[in-house]
Amino acid sequence: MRELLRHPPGIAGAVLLALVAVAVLLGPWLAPYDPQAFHPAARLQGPSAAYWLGTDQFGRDLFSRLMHGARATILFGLGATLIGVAAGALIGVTAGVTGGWVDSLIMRILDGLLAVPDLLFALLIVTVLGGGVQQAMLAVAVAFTPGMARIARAAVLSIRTREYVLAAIARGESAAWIIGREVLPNAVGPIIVEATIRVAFAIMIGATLGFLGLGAQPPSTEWGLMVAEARQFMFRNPFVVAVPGVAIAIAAMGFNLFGDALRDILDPRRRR
Amino acid sequence: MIDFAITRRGVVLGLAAASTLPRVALGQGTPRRGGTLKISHTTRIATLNVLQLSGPAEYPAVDMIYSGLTRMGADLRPMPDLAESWEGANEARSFTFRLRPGVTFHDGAPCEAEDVVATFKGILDPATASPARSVLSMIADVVAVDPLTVRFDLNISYADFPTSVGHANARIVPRAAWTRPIEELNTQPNGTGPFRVETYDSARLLRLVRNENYFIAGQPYLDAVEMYLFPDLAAEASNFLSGAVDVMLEVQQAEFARIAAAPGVSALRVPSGRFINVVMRQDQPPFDDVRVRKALAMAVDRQLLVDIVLEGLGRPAYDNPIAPEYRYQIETPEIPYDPAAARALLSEAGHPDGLKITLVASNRPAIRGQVAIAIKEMARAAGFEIEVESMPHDTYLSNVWMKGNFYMGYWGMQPTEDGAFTLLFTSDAAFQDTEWKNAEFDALVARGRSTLDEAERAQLYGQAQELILRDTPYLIPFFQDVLTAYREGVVGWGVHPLSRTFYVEQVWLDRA
Amino acid sequence: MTPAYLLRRLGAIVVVLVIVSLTVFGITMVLPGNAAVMILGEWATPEQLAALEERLGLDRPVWAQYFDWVGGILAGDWGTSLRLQLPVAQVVGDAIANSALLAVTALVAVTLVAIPLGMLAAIRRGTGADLGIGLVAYVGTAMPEFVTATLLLVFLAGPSVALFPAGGFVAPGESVAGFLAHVALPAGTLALVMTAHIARQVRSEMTDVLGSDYVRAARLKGLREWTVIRRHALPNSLAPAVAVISLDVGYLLGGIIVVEEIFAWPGLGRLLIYALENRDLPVIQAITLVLALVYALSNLLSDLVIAALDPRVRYA
Amino acid sequence: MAAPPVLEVAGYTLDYSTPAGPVTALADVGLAVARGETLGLVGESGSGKTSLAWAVLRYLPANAVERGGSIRLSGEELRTRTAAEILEIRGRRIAMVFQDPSTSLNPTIRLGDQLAEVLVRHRGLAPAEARGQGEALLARTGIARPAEMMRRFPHEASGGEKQRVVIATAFACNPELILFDEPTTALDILTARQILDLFARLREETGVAALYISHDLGLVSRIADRVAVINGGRIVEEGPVAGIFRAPRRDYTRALIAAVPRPDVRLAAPPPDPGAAALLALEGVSVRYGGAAFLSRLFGARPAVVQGAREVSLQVRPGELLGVVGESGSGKSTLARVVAGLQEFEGRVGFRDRGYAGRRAFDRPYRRAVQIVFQHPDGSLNPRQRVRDILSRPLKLYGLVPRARLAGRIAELLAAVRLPAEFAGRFPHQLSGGEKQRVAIARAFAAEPDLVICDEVTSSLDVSVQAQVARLLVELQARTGTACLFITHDLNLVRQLAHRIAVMHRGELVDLFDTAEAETDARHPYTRALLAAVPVPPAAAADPAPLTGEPP
Repeated sequence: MRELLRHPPGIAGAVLLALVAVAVLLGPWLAPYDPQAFHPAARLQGPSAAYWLGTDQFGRDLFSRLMHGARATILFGLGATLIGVAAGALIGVTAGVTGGWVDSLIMRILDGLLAVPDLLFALLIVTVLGGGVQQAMLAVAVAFTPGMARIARAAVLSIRTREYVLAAIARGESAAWIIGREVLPNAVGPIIVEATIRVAFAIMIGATLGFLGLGAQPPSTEWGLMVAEARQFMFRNPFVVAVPGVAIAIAAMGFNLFGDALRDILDPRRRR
Repeated sequence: MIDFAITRRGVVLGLAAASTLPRVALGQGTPRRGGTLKISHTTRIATLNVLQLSGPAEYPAVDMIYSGLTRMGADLRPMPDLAESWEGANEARSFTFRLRPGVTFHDGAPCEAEDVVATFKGILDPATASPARSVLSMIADVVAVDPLTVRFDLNISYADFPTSVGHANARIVPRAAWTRPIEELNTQPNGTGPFRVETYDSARLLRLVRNENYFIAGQPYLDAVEMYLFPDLAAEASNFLSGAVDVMLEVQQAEFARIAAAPGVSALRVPSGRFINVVMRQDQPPFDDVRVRKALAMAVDRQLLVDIVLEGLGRPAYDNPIAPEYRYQIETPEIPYDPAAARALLSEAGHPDGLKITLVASNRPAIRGQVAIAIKEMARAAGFEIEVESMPHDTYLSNVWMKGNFYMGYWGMQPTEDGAFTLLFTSDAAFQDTEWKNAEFDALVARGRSTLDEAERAQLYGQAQELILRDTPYLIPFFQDVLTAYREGVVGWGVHPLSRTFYVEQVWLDRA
Repeated sequence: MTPAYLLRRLGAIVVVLVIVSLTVFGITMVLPGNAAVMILGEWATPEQLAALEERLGLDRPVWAQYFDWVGGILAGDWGTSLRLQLPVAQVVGDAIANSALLAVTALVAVTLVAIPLGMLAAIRRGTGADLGIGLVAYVGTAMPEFVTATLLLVFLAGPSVALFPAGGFVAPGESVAGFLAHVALPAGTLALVMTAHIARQVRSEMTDVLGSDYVRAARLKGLREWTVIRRHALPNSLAPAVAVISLDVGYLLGGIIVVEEIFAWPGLGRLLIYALENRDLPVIQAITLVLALVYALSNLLSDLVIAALDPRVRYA
Repeated sequence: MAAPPVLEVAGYTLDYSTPAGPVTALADVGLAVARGETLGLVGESGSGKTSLAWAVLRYLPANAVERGGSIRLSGEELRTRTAAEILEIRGRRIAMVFQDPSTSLNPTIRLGDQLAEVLVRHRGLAPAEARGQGEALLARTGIARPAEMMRRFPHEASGGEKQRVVIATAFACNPELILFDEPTTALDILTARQILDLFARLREETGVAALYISHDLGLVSRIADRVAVINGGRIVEEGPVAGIFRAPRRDYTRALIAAVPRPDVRLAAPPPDPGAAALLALEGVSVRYGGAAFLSRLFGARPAVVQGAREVSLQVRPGELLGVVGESGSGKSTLARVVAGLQEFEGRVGFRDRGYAGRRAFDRPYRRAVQIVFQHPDGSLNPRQRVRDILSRPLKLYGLVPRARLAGRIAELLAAVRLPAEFAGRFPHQLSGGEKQRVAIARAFAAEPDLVICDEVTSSLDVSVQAQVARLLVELQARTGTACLFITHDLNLVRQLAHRIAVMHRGELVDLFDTAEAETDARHPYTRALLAAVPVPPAAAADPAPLTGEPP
């Protein structure tokens, strides 16, 4: 953590994430208005003292909507990634540890699934599940699973040949102990790095699904949906698109920068 | 003046003067020949099979390619098309249509009574899956009296039959089409309309060129019409404003003011009976109690809805499906926004602490969700705690539509009162989704459709509307205008409240 | 590179496609609603639905539909689009060609822009140029395509500017200038995100290469910096760049979905959305298979290119 | 007036600025190399020896701060030269030979082009001409078919061939000064020896001045005229080779000399009872690597089988230290993996009175009795476990110590490897390389084994640490009576420690002998070649005859 603060992109990432975290944790209390309340007299206004970031087509306060939407947006990304990582790690570690034909079979299937682009995969699944936030989250998680499984497997394989693991094998340790105590604690590094960066992707895919009408649904304040709903009005008040658009970019950038910094710090080869 | 003066003779007659066809917005000056009209639209022209299609952009396409026996005019009266004239007999149980002589299909084959008979028989075959079938189900038989005369025998008296045969899906296809797989019509339409297909790429472009043999001499004026698909609304508007196309088939409310204000552009607003309806299922609580429905009706600020959802481009409606554009609309009392009274009524109906309920909306078109959200906000003051659940259209269609107890419907305008009533309100309505079934209402509608006397009809349909207003089967907050836009130099472009007929053959380009 | 190796790789691609076909078919089989409902929309009656379902073959058992489908594909018959009532091969074929034009343009643009930018950033490491490129790269990767596309639409195709058409498609055969004007914004949107990503990767690879022993050795031979970069650093960072680009093809194939929708580009992505909305299963299946095949082939191609660039890599 | 020295460094001080403040890399360094002379610069890692090379080449990182002093090339001050002038000097007047030819050559450029480009750059030759010259230069370095070598890529040449190309490149422009940065450490024993001979010959022929940087005092003593010992950025001692060895003036130098393994200084534990039954007996042990995955086979890939070990038979007696030597790829580590139960094998491993026919046959008692210590101190300890956890694991696993005595036993183990007891609470990254290796050794001995396998345990360590670890090992062995399979490439070290030595070559056991009989005629020719190739410090053994050609 201390190293992170000596890493300029890491600091930038941490600052952006801190902003996002404040919105997620305190958003509803920071919002001056009910995010759904109409103000018919103040439609599509620019920023003002009353409406800090302006208002949308119904005169809803953009800042309040942004604050309330942070949870839906960020938790979507975190949730989807978490599920995807958990499932992927389980599959990947199983493949990496088991080896042999199980590994071959799992890897072939993963190769197949990886050949389908993430967004397309998520689209297919979300259409099966029916649109909606939970469905979209699950879809993104499923779409992430093969990639995460591969990374988890690679991490396990690289650790499996480390000498301390060999020492444990030579010592006659049980498989469970070797996996649980020697391999996994050291494999989490790359998995966490990848997961952090994937949160950014998840947020963006979630926003895209919202844009396509398959993710969050009105009147949700999810940021991607805010952009999608507001696109018609962007010529009348650019803030309706810019505010949630920038918010998405900030969140995604925060996770990207933070993840890259984590990678640099965890990877001794990239250290100075 | 809208009247059918001919009822005195007990028959309904059409007029045969093509040159006197009323225009939605007739241009000035002498029509000039030539030029290509470019139209942009947002929904795909997935098929050109006139018997089956139902897409908003498909209607103008087939209106240019095909002709029907009659064609809807701006005043909701059937206009002669392939039929020069018609007359009803036997208390409107039999109609005889006289065809124009010498009309040919685009492939050169003559268009005669046999083609008409084959077309209508095909539509009545369930295998064809034509949306026109339910509208024409009163047909008992159709016979070719001679090559230019067709007679329809009906099961019931049906005064509006000349309107019914003008249904957008009931255009005449050649009899030869039925001897081949009917799918050929999807991509190779063969009609008698003013334009014929030159290029058809459903992903991008439909290009139509002038039918030199069109039965109205001198028309169409345009050499060609091109319809461009722009799935993204924002891109479509930008494209139109940049001058790349001449006509934007449909303009979104959100864009209307901006487009209207743009230089060199005219935006057109046509009042229509198109409406959003809140479906309240009445065979189960809470909407089995009319007071709950009335309370909700009072809890909606209709003018505000028109202002913020329609951007003012519509008119408040007060739960009467019959818009002023129909012939027999009765005086409909305004329902003022009165949350206090609504709350009281709700309380009286057994919900003193308010009512918590989920309102479902599909995301296509977006206006469904917008109205739902607005209603939620407005009705809160009246004690309605509404949760809005929006969902993708397909999910809505398979899970909610015709099944749910509280959801957003969206309907286009119908050509006749009978069409509107039998669509949603009669006990055997095609989309009876409220379980509001009223024998008295059914009887009134049945009598109305067989009644030729104008005043008597007006009275019957008036009573039917009174029943609707009494029971509020649906909450109908507003009528939505039909919006379109065209560039300077396009003369004669207009849209119809039903958005089914477009009269593009009369459009011409006034530019150097 | 031996023929046996190529054969093996192609064999692996077949395995991948079988897995994809099973997955996609499984997914499409459990899609809610069906094409008949979507085609007839809200104006359908139950008997119309039943008639249409029968006509579309949707009432047959799942396994029969799968084997019909696979058998058909092997025989060159991809089935008929439920919604468009056209042969899938024709519908998808047209779309593939259009998407390929868009994707290739975007890829070429990315290659021409991202690689030099990444290298510049690596060479001028720590300078303003590096920081600027890095910042743009981070912002670029943090914007969903629909936001980028919207911004481009507003700023470059809005009525006041109208530098480019706001969407649409002109085949290069009709007019090269028209094609370029229409492809600029969609390809630019795709390229922006990819450029950001690839420039970052190239910078990182190039930085590694510039810090390598052999580059140091080259410098200590007294070679001029430009020679060092051109002869020693550049070729070695190209191979990883190619690998990154090929991975990004996967992204690109996803990106076209949104971009084509926004810019009215008649390609696979828009067809896919249309097919998904309308439950047009044969089209969904075909598009997914095609995209998977393209992705797999692009990986193979990139391996071949890398082998050509790097003498160490020899596949047997 | 005498010509100035080719290289003269005087009062040179260099700092690196770091976030934690400046760190001094070189302090008041002064040295000189005359024409035709070789100066050996000896120091351990971090001593500043490489920084000096970069300073001479004017190739300093951005955070380097020169605090003063001068660096002169044939009397010209280099520090004041512009970047453009330095470019003209590098490669032409000062050349460098790097440690590892496999990384210092560009993998994507043909060897000939990499050699020729320096001629094109500095001698202004046309490329074709330069290639012709390059061939001649390669021929001079003893490459048999230079024209063919010119066309090869680095990965198509052996390590020795690549280093010859690097050397030919360095000599290409007849420089005044060549810097050698450990040019043989990455090479095998025999190859290294040939490269050293080549260096000696070329120096004779060209009269170039050379600064030879190495951590290996023994090696430097053989090739340098004078030696400078650097420690902590300072030259602690400088003088002629013989003088430094005979009469080192500084403690540091003395320690360094003492740490150089010398076969005549025996460190071995008491010899085992020659009549005792074998503790470990390998009988016809073979290992094959490779084999294609199922799917690859399906699509026609032929399994590429590599022989890791072929029919190896040998025995280790209780308390014995058996050295196993060989070059990389000889199969010595494969052997270690077999005995440690990490590698599937064919044949039979006998241990005490039991026989094991495969990896999976090894049981818990065997695994306890046979422990392994690995080469890399960084890799052999789990970075997420404290020393306490690492050491307690074997104790718990084999139930050697009651739970209540765990802490005490860990302290004992730490004491046995001369580490303070408080190290128990540390994580591996808080330890130095030598300390980590001690922990690894302690972990092995914690199991109270009968046999410890040491796989190159000293080769990643600095010289002085190497010696300490080796001594510690022998001491523990003597104390516990544990046998040891000691795998190394360092012949001098193994001759100090081992009772018997096994020599492996290309997967086969070619020789096995008592250490005392190392230099008798009964040795296998390969053994003799290896022994001949190893510099034995200092001039204790007669300078062996140079070898020519590639190893057999």
